[in-house]
Amino acid sequence: MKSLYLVLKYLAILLWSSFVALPFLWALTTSFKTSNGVTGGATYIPWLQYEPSLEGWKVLVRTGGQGINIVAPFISSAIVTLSASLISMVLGTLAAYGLSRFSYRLGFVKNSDITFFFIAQRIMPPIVLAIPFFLMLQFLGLLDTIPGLILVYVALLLPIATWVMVDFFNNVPPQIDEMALIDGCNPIGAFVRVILPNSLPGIMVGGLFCVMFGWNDFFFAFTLTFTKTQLLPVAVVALNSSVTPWWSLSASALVSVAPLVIIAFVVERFLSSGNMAGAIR
Amino acid sequence: MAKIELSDIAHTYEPDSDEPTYALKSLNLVWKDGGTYALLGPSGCGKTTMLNIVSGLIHPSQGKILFDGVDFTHFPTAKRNIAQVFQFPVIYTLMSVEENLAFPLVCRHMPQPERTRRVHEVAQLLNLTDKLKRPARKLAADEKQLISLGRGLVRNDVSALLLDEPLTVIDPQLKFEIRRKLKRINELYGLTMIYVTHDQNEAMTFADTIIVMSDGELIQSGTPQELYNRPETTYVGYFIGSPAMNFIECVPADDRLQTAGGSIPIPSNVSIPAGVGNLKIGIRPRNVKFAESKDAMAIKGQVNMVQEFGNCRVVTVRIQEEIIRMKLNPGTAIPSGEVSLDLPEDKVCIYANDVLIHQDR
Amino acid sequence: MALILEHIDIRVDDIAFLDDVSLTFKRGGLYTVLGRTLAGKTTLLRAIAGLQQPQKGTLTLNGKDYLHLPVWKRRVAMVYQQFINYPHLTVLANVAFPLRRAGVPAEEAKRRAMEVLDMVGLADFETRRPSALSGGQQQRVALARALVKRAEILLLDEPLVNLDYKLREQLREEFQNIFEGQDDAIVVYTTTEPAEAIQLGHELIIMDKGAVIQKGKPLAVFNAPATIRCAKIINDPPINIFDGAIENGAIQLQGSVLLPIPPHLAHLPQGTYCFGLRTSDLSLGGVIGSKVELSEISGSQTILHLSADIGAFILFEDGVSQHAIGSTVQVNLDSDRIYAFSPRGDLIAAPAITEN
Amino acid sequence: MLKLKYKQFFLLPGLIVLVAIIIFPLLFTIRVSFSSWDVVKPGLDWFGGKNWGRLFEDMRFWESLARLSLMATGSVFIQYLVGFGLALLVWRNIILKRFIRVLFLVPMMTTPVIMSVIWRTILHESLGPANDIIRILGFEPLSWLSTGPMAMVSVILVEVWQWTPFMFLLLLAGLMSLPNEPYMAAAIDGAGPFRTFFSVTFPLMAPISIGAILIRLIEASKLMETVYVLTSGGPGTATETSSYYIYIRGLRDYQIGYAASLSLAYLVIMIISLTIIAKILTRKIAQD
Repeated sequence: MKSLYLVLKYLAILLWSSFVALPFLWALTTSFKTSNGVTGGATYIPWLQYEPSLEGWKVLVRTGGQGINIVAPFISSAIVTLSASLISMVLGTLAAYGLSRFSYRLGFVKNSDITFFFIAQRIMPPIVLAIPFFLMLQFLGLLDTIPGLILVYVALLLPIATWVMVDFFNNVPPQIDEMALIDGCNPIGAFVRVILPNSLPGIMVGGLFCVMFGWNDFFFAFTLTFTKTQLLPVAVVALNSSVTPWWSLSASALVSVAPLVIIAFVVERFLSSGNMAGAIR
Repeated sequence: MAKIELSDIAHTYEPDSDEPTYALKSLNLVWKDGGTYALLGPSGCGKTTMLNIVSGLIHPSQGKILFDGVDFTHFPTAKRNIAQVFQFPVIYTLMSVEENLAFPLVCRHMPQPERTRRVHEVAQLLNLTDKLKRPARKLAADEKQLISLGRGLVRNDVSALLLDEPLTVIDPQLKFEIRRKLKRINELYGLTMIYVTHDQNEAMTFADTIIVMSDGELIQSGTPQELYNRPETTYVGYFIGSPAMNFIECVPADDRLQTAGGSIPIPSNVSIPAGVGNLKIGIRPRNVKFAESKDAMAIKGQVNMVQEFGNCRVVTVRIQEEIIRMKLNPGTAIPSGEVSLDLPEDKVCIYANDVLIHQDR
Repeated sequence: MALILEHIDIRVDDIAFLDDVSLTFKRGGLYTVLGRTLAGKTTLLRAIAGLQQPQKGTLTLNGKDYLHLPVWKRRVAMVYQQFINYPHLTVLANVAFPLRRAGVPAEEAKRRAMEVLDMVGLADFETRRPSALSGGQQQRVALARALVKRAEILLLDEPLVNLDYKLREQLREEFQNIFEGQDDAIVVYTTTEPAEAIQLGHELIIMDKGAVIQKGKPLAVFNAPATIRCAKIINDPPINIFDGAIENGAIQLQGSVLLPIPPHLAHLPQGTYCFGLRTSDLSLGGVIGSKVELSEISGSQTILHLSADIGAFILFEDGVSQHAIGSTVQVNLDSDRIYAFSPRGDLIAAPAITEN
Repeated sequence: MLKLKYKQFFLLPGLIVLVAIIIFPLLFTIRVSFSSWDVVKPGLDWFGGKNWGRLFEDMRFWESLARLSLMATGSVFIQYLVGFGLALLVWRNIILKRFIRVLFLVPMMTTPVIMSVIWRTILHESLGPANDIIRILGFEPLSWLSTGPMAMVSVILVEVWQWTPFMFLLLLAGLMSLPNEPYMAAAIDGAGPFRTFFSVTFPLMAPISIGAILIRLIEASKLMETVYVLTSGGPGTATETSSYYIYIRGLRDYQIGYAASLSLAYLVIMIISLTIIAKILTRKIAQD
């Protein structure tokens, strides 16, 4: 019985791994194809089934008419995601520490209600915010600008940062900051000197979540930008609707997905350790 | 019921490192069927490792474990007829008390009527009868601990009950109740019981044989009296009894033992082997008395501290660099100035290089 | 210098953690607070440290109002039950932390920290992280950090409860020597173990359900507990209580057991009483028959749990003897050592303190 | 008293920013939902409850809601089963543990809309590898994106590929935080693998499972990007979700007023249904 269980186990893992790898491998082979590699039906192995060419990749960096110029959107995506994540993590960590350590009372609203208010933003479907943000940015004259998008992304990422950090701080025993108070730090001193240095794991998970949700957002970028600024996801989807050949489509897709996949390999240790469980409870 | 033998058992948690630290150094041990044993020692002395080897949760790096002569070393836990109670009460959260107690029998596909009979019998013993239908997780910590104890008792194939510091989370007043039930169970079922603890009072009150361990080594195994009156090494003398046994350096001087503050006669039935180094006199604080007569040769010292404990009074007497503690009844008068001490011959143990010199029978 | 608490009340959703507590702590005094779990001991320390704000009452140190002073402005040091240290700092940095916050230059802070580390026996651990140390060592680091500040008030909240039995005994001895040296501070030490409270304390305070039910010299409190509740808390195992009465010249217990009236109870009027007798004040070989519920041997003593018409009680016997469960045993109650409590539980008469 | 000053220092900055960015625009939308703002007459006027009236008869909105709940619960349920199964497999004694965990983690990190672009080429009926593999295995090729039910299956397939790793990660982290004693006790009681799972693992994992399911349900209720790229709501309106329908009304037909009322209705429905589900599930843990 034991060996059957093992065979089934590794078969299931193999099956799921191939299912996970399918889109990446397919996009990779397609990105080196030319038209005859595509139109004749699915082909997989370069040199054997089709003549590979770098055309798909070269077009990415060629500016002007025929080129797709993936570089500009890549940079704007990076700027917007990183700055929004930084702002959200700073505000989120402070708010989370406050919610975890102090009891706030505005009328009948208590701590848990405020924490729920932060988390409830995640329940808000993006479409509900699309119209108000559209009108707000129009009013502020920030439509189709990087700062406008950063402002919107802070609204998107701040609840995530706060949620992860509140749960992290709830697992740090309060006696540690009490000890710092007794040793002569005021609450801010206790936070900076004692809590922050021990919060690296939480900050890593929170920061990672912000970058992930920021980099991967399409909807807000799509509805709130037109010509001047364009983020990566919007650029790639624009190629998709126009009659762009599959190879440059696949190449641009792989390029925009690569950064976070690389981060996944680097940071796997943090994600699968206790913090994740902490981040959820 | 089974006789449990540990032959040449040792274990390390770093099998592949070149010089692994051994959580359990090589030892041999026999547990008689139906006996109550306590594994006593500070945390990290290997007592839990030994318990997990008996229960099969750890396979020892070397050595064999035999139940009634049958080698069980590589048997899985389920096949060994043992039951275990853990430090924190473990119950199946979705089940009622009755289902919890019946669970091991369900796993062993025992027919229903037999199962219910055994469950009710054990519930009656642990007076959980009126709580059988209630969800197990709603009970107090001590009742949950009784449930996990009951899961061992319902089975007809259990020969040894392992208890890993079971009373740590129980309120002091309820500990007595559980200890009473454990003793009743031992008498009723004749179960061998192995009880791990770092608290010597619990070990002394529970077990008829105590195994003192330190750094993965078995130091001494004996009845509470033997450990109290005749500790095998100075470590056991220090570890058992509160406050610890007194030890004073001494040198043999013809038929007496000369210490820094005086001397005492060598106990009649003890022969000091010639040329042995590092001799010590060991005596329990309760057995040291103030000497009535002014015996010139008696050990003398200065009283330097008196501690009150309510039900007893501990006097610390300084003899040059060493001290002797005396445990006296409350309110016992303490002479002032220099005091001379009487160390009754039958209460004195002599140690050479920290090991007891046995009396020649 | 004196720390004075007057009518302090702390309630959290109508559970009284501190119920009208008034206490005075004098400089150089070593106060032990004895009480069962949830008696309000920790809340008392947190109120003094400023971590918890009382709803009512005043707290003054040398006349200066302490209540409205924030925690970091009070010259207080505290040691928690769970050996709290700063995980990211080395042992030395941990102990020097409060000095650095008080503006002491790095060099001098390091020197004083090393001095105190040596005092608690951790001199050669200064570069280690607390997590790499054993429980006992971590608690020593926490103690060192509390001592280095030379604070006016030193609070210890059951510091030994999470340690091994033998380690507790050893550290208790060390604590006693260290506290002797703190003659210009107020030391408040909470515990659930009577022996520890009596051994360490110059002054003993007994707390139950948030209220201070007795205070005084440890031995005086031990010998004359104010109520049955105090008597039960101060004795381990708790004192035996027998309901009975004094009638026509004798002490009558249930099951028509008669005892001669001892001299220290002679003046008591007839009436119903609760009689108290410590476990060590009963002995075998008397006139009262009783059934052995359980007998436990602990090295030099035998503990007998007995039941009889007069009620269930525990007997401590010096020396070791075997008794099968269920067998009957004759017991003698030493009437000279009997306490008399009123039916409501207040102490009426206590046996004389014998100086034999 | 004094601590108050520090208390505000921590919470207020974050709270003010969030309220400013979210609440003001939301209030503005409520105002807009009572106006007839559209491409013909942009601007705020007072239109009374007509938008809301129209909404109740707008069958296309209610159908899109039904489709959404079908696809969302379907994909979350599959994600839970597959995620939990994989977590159980990878939890103990497994070779290449680190590599497999990262591989299982990667899909979650990718941009959903970009992976949908890739999936669109995979599910292409004649040129895509999906049908090619099916043909090799000897089955009839499937009309992935051209028939209603199959389009829904395709959307669920992509969602399962994208978000099962999230569920896998939460549940794996949960499994790794479980205490060891219950398993030792079950082993001693003689419980086999299945009985151990149902009597120890599953009950202990209940809180975390429910947390994970709730989070995924919240995310799945926003289903829009995959539909936009993969099927653009097609064929016809077979895979149109509420978000997508509101997107069409609001940002393509530019009926701002009506779209505002649609999005508010959608928000209220989401909050009510998710809180009800949350209450049911958490009461189930508390009770069992």
